[in-house]
Amino acid sequence: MAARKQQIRKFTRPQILFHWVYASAWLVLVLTGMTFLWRPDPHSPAVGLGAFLQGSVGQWLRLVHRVAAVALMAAPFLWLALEPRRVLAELRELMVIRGNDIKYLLVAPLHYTFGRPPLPPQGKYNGGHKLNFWIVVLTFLGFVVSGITMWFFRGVVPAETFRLMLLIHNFCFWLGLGMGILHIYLTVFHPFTRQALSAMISGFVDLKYATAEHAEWVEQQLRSGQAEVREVPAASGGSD
Amino acid sequence: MTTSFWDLQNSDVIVFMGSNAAENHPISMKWFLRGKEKGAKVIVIDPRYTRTAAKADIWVPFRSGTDIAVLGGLINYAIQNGKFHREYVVKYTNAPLLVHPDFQFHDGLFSGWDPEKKAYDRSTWGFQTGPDGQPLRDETLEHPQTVFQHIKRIYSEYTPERVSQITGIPVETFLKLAEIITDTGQPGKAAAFVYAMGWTQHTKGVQNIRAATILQLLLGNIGVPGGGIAALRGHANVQGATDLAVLWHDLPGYLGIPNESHKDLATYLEKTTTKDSFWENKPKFMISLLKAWYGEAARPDNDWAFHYIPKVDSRWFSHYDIFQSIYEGTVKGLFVFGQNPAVGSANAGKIPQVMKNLEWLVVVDIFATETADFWHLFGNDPKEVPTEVFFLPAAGPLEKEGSFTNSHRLIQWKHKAIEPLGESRTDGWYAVQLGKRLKALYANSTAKKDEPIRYLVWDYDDPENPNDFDHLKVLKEINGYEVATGKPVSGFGQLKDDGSTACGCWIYSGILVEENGQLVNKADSRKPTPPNRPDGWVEARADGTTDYLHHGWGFCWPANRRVLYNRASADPEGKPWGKVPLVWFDHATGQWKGVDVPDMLPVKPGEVRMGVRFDTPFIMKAGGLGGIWGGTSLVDGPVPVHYEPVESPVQNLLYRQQNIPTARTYQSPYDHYGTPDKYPLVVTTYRLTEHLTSGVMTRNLPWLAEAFAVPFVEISQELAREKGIRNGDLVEVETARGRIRVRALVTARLKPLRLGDRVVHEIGLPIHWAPFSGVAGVQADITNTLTPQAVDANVQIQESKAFLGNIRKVTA
Amino acid sequence: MGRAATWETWKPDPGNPNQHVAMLVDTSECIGCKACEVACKQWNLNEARINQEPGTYQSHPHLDAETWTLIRFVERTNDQGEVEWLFQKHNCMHCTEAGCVTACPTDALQYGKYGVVTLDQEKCIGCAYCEQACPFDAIHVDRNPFNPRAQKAGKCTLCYDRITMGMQPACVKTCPTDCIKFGDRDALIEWGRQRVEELKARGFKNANLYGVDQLGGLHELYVLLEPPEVYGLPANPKISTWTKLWKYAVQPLGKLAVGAGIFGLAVNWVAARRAFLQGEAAGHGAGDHAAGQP
Amino acid sequence: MNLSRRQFLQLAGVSAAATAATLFLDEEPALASDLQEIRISKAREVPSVCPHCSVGCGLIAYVKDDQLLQVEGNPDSPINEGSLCPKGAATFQFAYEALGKPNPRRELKAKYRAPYSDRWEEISIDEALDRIAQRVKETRDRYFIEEKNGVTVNRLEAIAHIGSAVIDNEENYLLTKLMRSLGVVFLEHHARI
Repeated sequence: MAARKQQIRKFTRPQILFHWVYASAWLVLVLTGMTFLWRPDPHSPAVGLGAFLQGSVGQWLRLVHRVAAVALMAAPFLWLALEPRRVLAELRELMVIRGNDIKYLLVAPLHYTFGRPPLPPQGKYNGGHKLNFWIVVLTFLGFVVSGITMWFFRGVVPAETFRLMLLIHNFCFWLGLGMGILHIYLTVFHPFTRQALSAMISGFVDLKYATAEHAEWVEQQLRSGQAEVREVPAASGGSD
Repeated sequence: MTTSFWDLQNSDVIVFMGSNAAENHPISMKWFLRGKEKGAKVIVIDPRYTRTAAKADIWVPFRSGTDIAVLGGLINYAIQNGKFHREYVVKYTNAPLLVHPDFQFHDGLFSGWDPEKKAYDRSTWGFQTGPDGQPLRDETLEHPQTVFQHIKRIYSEYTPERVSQITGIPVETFLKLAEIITDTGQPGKAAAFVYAMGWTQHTKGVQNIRAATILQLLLGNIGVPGGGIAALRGHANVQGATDLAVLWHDLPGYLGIPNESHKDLATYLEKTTTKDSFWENKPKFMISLLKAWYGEAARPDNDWAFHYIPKVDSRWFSHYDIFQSIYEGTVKGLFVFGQNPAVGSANAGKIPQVMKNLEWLVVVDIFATETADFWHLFGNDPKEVPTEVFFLPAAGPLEKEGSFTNSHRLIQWKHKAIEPLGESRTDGWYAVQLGKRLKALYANSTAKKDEPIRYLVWDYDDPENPNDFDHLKVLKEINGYEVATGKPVSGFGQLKDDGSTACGCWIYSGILVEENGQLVNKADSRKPTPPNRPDGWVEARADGTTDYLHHGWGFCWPANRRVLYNRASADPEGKPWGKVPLVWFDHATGQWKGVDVPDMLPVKPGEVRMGVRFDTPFIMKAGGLGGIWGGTSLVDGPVPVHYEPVESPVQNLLYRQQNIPTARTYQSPYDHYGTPDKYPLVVTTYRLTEHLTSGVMTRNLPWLAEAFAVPFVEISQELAREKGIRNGDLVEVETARGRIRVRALVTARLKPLRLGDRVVHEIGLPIHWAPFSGVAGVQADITNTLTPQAVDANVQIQESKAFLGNIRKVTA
Repeated sequence: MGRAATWETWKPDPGNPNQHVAMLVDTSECIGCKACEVACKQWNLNEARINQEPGTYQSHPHLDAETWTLIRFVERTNDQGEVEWLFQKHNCMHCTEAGCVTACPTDALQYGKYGVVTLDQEKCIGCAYCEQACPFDAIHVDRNPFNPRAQKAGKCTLCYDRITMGMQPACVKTCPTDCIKFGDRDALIEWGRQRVEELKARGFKNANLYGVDQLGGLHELYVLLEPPEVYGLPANPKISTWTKLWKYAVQPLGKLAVGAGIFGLAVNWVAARRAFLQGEAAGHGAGDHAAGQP
Repeated sequence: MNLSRRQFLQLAGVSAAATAATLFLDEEPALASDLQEIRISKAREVPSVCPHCSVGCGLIAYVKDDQLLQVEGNPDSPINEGSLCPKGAATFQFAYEALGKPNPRRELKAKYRAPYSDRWEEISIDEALDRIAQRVKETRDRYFIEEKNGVTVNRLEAIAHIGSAVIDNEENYLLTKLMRSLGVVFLEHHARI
């Protein structure tokens, strides 16, 4: 009979839904926000992507940016509405910064390049996850405050305030973009952590990987009986 | 204008009264400011602090309609303090002449007033003449019947205190003003008065200008560099249209329309020629005109076709009489070329109502106008309007060639830049086509009354372009030509009274001449004098060598002379008075020379030729003398005296006679005149930089509609407080004739006027807006619905500068 | 009082790299006629924007994307109780240190030749950051999405095209009283200083020359009759520190960091892939490459 | 492939340069206006005079193959030396609202309104002129006053002419000549208002 392997649930459906809504809104916002990169080719007439920004099309782009912004702001409340208790539990998990997390962050750059030295034991969310969480939250607040001001209170607030908001928005952009690229790289490309992607697709991750990466979490889940384990054919990439 | 813009750089004092150059003639401000930079004092006497006042040294607010009180006060100040140019006054004006013994002036009326006819018998206004027919004179100016003593007595009542009570100018301001202006009453100093509609739009408009004439003649400021009375004419070619007599009372070249008392040409010439002046040449000008108009029919045996020209009777046929006659049913058909009377006329509400009586109407214009669409506007129900209306599209300004005459008589040629848009044609083409069709319709009529049309010289087709007419051929006719050869004459000196020459307008003669076989259009000459200053313009120089009047640019009538009566810039012996010479007599060669074309004939001292003397400059006036005394030339008085406007808030403090007796008002269901109890505020109307009269030529241009889009009424802060009006509020302005709604512009540039113990408020409105014409968003009520049709007896211009109204905030 | 420095019309001189032009407005001679507003629209063929507020002679409340110069009317009573009507021709000041150039993300706004701040409308994406960064409110973007020309910033170009052909700017040529002068900046500063002394001698005690050293020196100079604030001009305008931080710190560093970051990850992928395979070769399964045991 | 430290640094340097080049280096801005020709460079300069107030400022209309490009003051005119007021500076828009876009408010065709009708109808210019001439003759023949108490007056009080101070001398001269020949005495223009 074909070889089988065990997987453990890491994320619930609402949580997955929230993640992908937020992520897609974030991506659209980044693309429509990076207008400075796609300036039209000064020599050729307005063609290509530059043309896309010319004339009234440029205004539609701005409209898309605002629609995505609303989606981004709504996503967390969507998840909160679906499973409030779970949200609070996850937040507690992510908010707590322990010694291991700091040690993890110091070791991670070398570990994820050369495989050595080993990582300290990690809970459900390792130092990297927590760092990503905090940057997402901080940039979220920065974007919302500065974005709303720039959007609705342009001429209302003093020009100096508007310019500060612009700076904040821009700073959060670079910070968020940097973190986003790292996050995407680790979950999609990096050989060590690539398998974790299934967690955000099916909600399950290979038990062997989880035990190695998040020993404390697996052990605590099994001990408390909350763990939800299933068996799948060994070949499958963990997707249902 | 008797002078030119270029000459105002030489002024010591420039007085803007009845005009607002910065807003209505902005480029002329370039020259006024150049005069100011060279040291001239600029004074603005205007009820409002205008953009001109913003550049002035002194702003003197005063009550609209009291100009003669101010000028009378200045005349009185000049005489009482001996601040007048005695030699100029004695030698160059009619001050020393003795007035008719029976002349008298009492309590506001001159001798000869006939209350029934509401007109003067002017026989007592002339001069006493001696046995040799020459007027008697007393050069000491002491004789009680001299003109000088008469005006001294009449204006003695215009004391600074009395002037202040009438006009609202504080006494010390008036004295400061008078001191500066009368200081120019000496050789070598000159003040220029600059006026426009602010003086002419009154029931005593011409007398306003006469008051300035007396003052300027006393100060010796006429004909001298930097002097003169500059009339800033309103429109691009109003001077040209006036010269070519699109006026009921005139013929081209100011010859005057004949009336029923002139049964033939000889009588007409006898009665209308000013003796002892250059006008003695009038027969040559008149016969040349008749020759130009009626060709071979103008023969001695046909009294030179003089009777072809319509004769008027004692009635007026002016602008407001047209609409009164339409109302009374006399006028059946109306032509309107390039004007919008439904917006530009006073009491504008009356116009579209009376026009319903018209059988037919022809409008020729560039844009749609309220006048052309009257039949469905202003509450008119098309189903009740019988008028047949034709609208013909006119070519725009850059779409035709031709000439304009500017404010100082300079004729400049315009070249055609682009073809007329769509099917539009030039106004002249329509005239030519209409004339051809009428000649065809009357071709085989034998009636005598149709001869003027049959014999009319009328072939102006342009061989190369059927859609235009031959502009140069018309100019040649205006210039004058020898009938036999068709060769243009070189000037009016060549015109004959034997029918051998034809000339459409003698004062323009010399504009199109033949030089070595070539026709040269002087109006098209464009050789200005190169600048002689680092900042790029031409300064008059004391050595009299610089042609700062640019004789190489365009053609100035008459004879390319730029300053009229410039002989007056030199003393009786011909030596220039001013610090800058204009004209002088070269005793060596016995010739007159000058920076400008001398306004003289080559006469030796003591010699008289064609009424022109060596030592008197005003060659178009009897005896060559300046008219301090108006004599019989005007219908409402030999001397201007103060009367209140037809609608005035106060009684006339000087005389029992409240208004000028000769003013005319009109009677119809649409004519009403207000009283101070119901309408306590003085209202004045004016123009802005950004628009022109009815606004059709500017509100249809988006860049100008944008430059000034929202009409307003200017009110003082004090009046605003009284009426609870805030800046920008919607208010209603009402007069006896109508009411309009407009936005309030509350400003410190208008001040309440203290007349003795009373306070009078003045408000002002621009006249450019209308409900139908123009770019979308720039329509509004017509200001002229407020103005009265009360007109001046000499020139029939309406009193829209000073009337009565009221204002209230719109609360509903 | 003619065109002063402009009479000997200024010519671009390729040989002289640091030529600096300027436009000087002598407000003591300005009659507020708005000829410059119309001439600017005529030369640039800008559309009319009817937008006048009631209760003023001023044609627009502020400049806009199609209105690149504007006469601002200031009505006041001075301390001697006399009425004053001041006119100020307002448009882009072509600053040496320009807020708009600092704030423009696509470098559509540049420091062009002769000190002119040039705006290349092709590169403009209509984000209007410049609008917020300009201390003189002299550059605007039209928000009307239906007008293809609208999403561009618009401001006075000092007639960059005309002056490079040796011509005068349209407003300078049309000014009826020659109070707008154009030419070499130093010559005009000198002329302006003399003019201020002249006006002071004539009784205008508050006359002053504005624009000589604001923001490193404006290329739009003004002979004013009253202190700058009376005309609504900032006495010493500054570029916002936030905008400078944005331009010279956050944007470049952000670009650098993300650029380097992406490169870093590329290198990391190569190394990690090799480490991963070795781990596998030496028994390090994907699961247990993390040497740490529970 | 053991990546030594030196190889590692080389690889890092090369990629950094490549990434930077794409992201934020810009070339020297080539502005459209550095070119050698502007809109009016090869245009025909037609001298004219401003149609608004009476100062008589000289105009230059720049035209290239019958297309109006620009209207400015005429620097040679000693009156305005190339300057124009706001009205003069807007003369371009009498014909064109924008380049090549005629002013839509210009009347380009003849119009006719029949008695009691509530709208304009199209009419050819020739037909309009024929009917106008007809109406003039009818009115003249019916109301003409040839004589009054023994004096030939040749007066027609039934037709009035309101002329314009904005049309040329030649045109005003023709209208005065024509109207006077018909006997018109109600003859006026802007000078009266």
